[in-house]
Amino acid sequence: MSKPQIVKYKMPECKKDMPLGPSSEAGVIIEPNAGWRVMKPIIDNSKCVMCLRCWLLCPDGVIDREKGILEIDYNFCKGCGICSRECPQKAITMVKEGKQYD
Amino acid sequence: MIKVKDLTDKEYLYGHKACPGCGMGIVGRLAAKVLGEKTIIALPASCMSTVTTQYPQMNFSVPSMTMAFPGTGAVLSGMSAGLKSLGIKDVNVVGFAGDGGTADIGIQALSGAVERGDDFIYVCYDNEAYMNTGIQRSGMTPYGATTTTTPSGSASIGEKHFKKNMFEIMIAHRIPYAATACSSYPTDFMNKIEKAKNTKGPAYIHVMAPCPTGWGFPSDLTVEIGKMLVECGLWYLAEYENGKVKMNLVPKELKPVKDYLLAQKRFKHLKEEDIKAIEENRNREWELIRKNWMK
Amino acid sequence: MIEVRWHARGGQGGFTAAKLLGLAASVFEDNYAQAFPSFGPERRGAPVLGFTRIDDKPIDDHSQVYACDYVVVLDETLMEVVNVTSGLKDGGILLINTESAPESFKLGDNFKVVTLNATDIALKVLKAPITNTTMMGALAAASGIVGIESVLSAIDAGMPENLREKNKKAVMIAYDAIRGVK
Amino acid sequence: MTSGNKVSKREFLNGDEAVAYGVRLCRPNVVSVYPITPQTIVVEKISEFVANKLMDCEYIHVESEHSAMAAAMGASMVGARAFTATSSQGLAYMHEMLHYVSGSRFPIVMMNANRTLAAPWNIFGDQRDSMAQRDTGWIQVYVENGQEALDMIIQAYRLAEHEGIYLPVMVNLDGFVNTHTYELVSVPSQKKVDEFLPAFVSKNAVDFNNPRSYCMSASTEWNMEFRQQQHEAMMKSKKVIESIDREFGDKFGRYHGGMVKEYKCDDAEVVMVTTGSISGTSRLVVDSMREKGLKVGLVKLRFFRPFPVEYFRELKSRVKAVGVIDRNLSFGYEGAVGSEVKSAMYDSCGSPKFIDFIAGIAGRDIKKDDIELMYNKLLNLSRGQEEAELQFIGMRWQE
Repeated sequence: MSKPQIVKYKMPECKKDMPLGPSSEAGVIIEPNAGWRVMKPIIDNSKCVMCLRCWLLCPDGVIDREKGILEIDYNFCKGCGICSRECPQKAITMVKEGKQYD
Repeated sequence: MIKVKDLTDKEYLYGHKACPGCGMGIVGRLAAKVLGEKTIIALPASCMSTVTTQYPQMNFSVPSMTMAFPGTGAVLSGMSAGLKSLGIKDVNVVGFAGDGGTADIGIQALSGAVERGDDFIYVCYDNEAYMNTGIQRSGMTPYGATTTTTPSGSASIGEKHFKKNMFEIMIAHRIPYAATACSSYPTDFMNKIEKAKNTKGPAYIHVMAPCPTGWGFPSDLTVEIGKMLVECGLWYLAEYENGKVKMNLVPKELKPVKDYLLAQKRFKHLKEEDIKAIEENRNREWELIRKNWMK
Repeated sequence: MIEVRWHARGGQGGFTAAKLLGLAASVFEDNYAQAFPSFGPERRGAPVLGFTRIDDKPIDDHSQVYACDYVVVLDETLMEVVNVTSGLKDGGILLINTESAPESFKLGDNFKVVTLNATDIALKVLKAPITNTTMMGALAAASGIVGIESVLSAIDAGMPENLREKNKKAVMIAYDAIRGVK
Repeated sequence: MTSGNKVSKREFLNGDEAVAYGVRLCRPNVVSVYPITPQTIVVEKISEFVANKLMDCEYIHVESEHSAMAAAMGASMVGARAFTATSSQGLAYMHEMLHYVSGSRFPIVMMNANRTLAAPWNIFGDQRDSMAQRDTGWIQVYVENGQEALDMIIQAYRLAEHEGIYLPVMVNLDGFVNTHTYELVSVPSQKKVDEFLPAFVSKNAVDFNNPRSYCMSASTEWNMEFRQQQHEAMMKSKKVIESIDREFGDKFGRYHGGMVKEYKCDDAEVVMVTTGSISGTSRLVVDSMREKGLKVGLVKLRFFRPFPVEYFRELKSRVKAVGVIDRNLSFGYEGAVGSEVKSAMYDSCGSPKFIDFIAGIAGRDIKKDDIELMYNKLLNLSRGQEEAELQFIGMRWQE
């Protein structure tokens, strides 16, 4: 998965570490959004026809297509359910977070 | 024309803190994909700046600047002028501002920048109220909507005025390119971003971004609600270039506004006559659209 | 320090004269100068003032001019509405653009009155009743506070090209006229 | 003023024009200005330079002062040297942006024509506009004539862009008295200015090889650290102000005194603190009073922020009484400079006697007689007579 990843950002430990004004490298993500989720999307790849509608409409861009099948970056999925709602094949189901599914 | 399969896998907006199902999330992410790496983003006070920038986290991976609420147009002018004076070419200078930041407090700076013809792209993502601060009405809040500053009550229908038409205000500036869009029509929106990117001078895109939190609908219905909005004719997809308006999608028959309205908590209090008034206003608007733009 | 006050109406170039005099005295001579208008919005026809200060050392004084050595009146009709001799020092000179002779002005004996029909000169040379440069030539002659060569240089440096020659001509006519009177 | 030439040129310019000449010599990339009296001549002159190819910059005709500063900020963020100018209501209108620019450390230079604020509306000079911007994080310098204005525009860029400073600088001229008064100004050659002020290479600007985010929001956990950093840069600028002024003096022959400039203070029993154009007038009064044997001195306060607290701490042991002429008023207390001077001189061992004079509001002339009166009040105070600590000078009536 080539999505941007959480980086271990070295937080300033003294005055000299501070950037010049409130500035930092673009694309720095220091924490996941996974904890926001109540429901979790599960893709049934056997039903998926790679129409990419979910990939396109995900507000968080967490669906990855690079391996030829769709994968979800659960670090950043907030569980909104748009992918499941919009899937024409009904290949994505929303399940309660915490339940074990494979 | 944008083809989904050809879009980059790179995410230039990732890990942001927007609410689940945020229409603006779709807008920002897809726009950033089309714009690419050589892009500088201006972020006035708004949901977009709040959910993407908080030292040291920055969810856009292209250069950006958070800036004052009313100044988006002027900051874009300054960036564009600075790049020109330094001989730096082929950079997209893009502002993402909300409806309040555009139609209310930012309209002066936007008007000035467009009138001057400076080279930039202005994306107004419209979620029809000040959502970032907790759903206060803006000049873009539609008639009848409950917000925290236009609550419905025994003496109030909610918002008392119809929405300001920013698209026509931009047309009045004779802007090189202006368009309306909706996050539920991603390809149409991306094509418009692509056109804006290739426009010399200012380009304005007004994109509807349904807000589950502020409008009151389940987060998985964001795309659905946006489609209902366009299908009932309370919003339309159009673009203005070379002095002409082109309608990109004209429903054969406009669906009743009632289903769209009552799918959202903010309109739940509306009575039949209120809904009728909204529908009548929609019809008047469409008469004008057909008369002026569809001959 | 020498202080000059110019009386004119908005549009008559009173402040331009004040400025050109300062330019002549500073840039073209080994002096320092200051020039400023009566501050405020410009209104055509309204009575306006211009001031010039000249000194052989840097001028630190930034307060207004309360006493002056020379007063120049570009428009005689102003004398009915403005007290042009206010603050004029004993032994100073009041220079008036008028057809009348100095004796006809009964303003007191503490200062000298010098008159010139500058409007006549301006109409003949400039084809317009703009007397600011003409009166500057007259002031140079009457006061000696600035050399005539410097005045001509200031016109070259401070006026648009198409106006220079005729203004210099008007300056010279006034300068010679006053010198003749002396 | 040809570029190859090292010779300066004597020009007869008003303060606004002197600023415009200074700006031209600094070769800004972007100028974004909105006109307002009495700053307008700056805008007009720069427009004229650009229209005649005497200046090579992008000139943005913004539609408000807020936008003037917002555009300058956008330009600075992409690496441009930016200039703007304003006055009074305009400065008030761009107030929000002043914080944005200083907080995000963009080294923008602005000229401000000091003018009073409505209501009652008035276009004439006092320093209420800029003094009210005290806490915006801008370095503020006050000049007394056109020459100092031109020189300080050049120095302002060196200071703003100095490694370790990166703060915006506001150069203040008294409205009309400075802005509209023509004086002899020595305009340095472009070559010498280029040597003094190299082209701007920002270390706080977009670089596509190292994309960064600027002017970010910072949470409660981090915000205060950025504020402290800003403050420390401002404090550090005191030394830089002095060294830049010295270097300028060596190169151009005009050293302006750094943070403050004393006049006849060595044996003075009482001193007056002034800012801007009244400093020169006051020196004349000092001279005439000295001729009468009165031991009076003058401190021209050049920088209001950073404030030369160390200087005043040292001064207090030398003098019996200190006065301040404040062309501003903080309603309900006193003048802004007076408050600062007084607090700088405070300690438990006792401070000099003090009077804050409020004068010259909304363009009211401060005459030499007024200044002499103020000095006499200070002398009275130093000799043990009673004097009110706050006094309005030049009023129609005294009640």
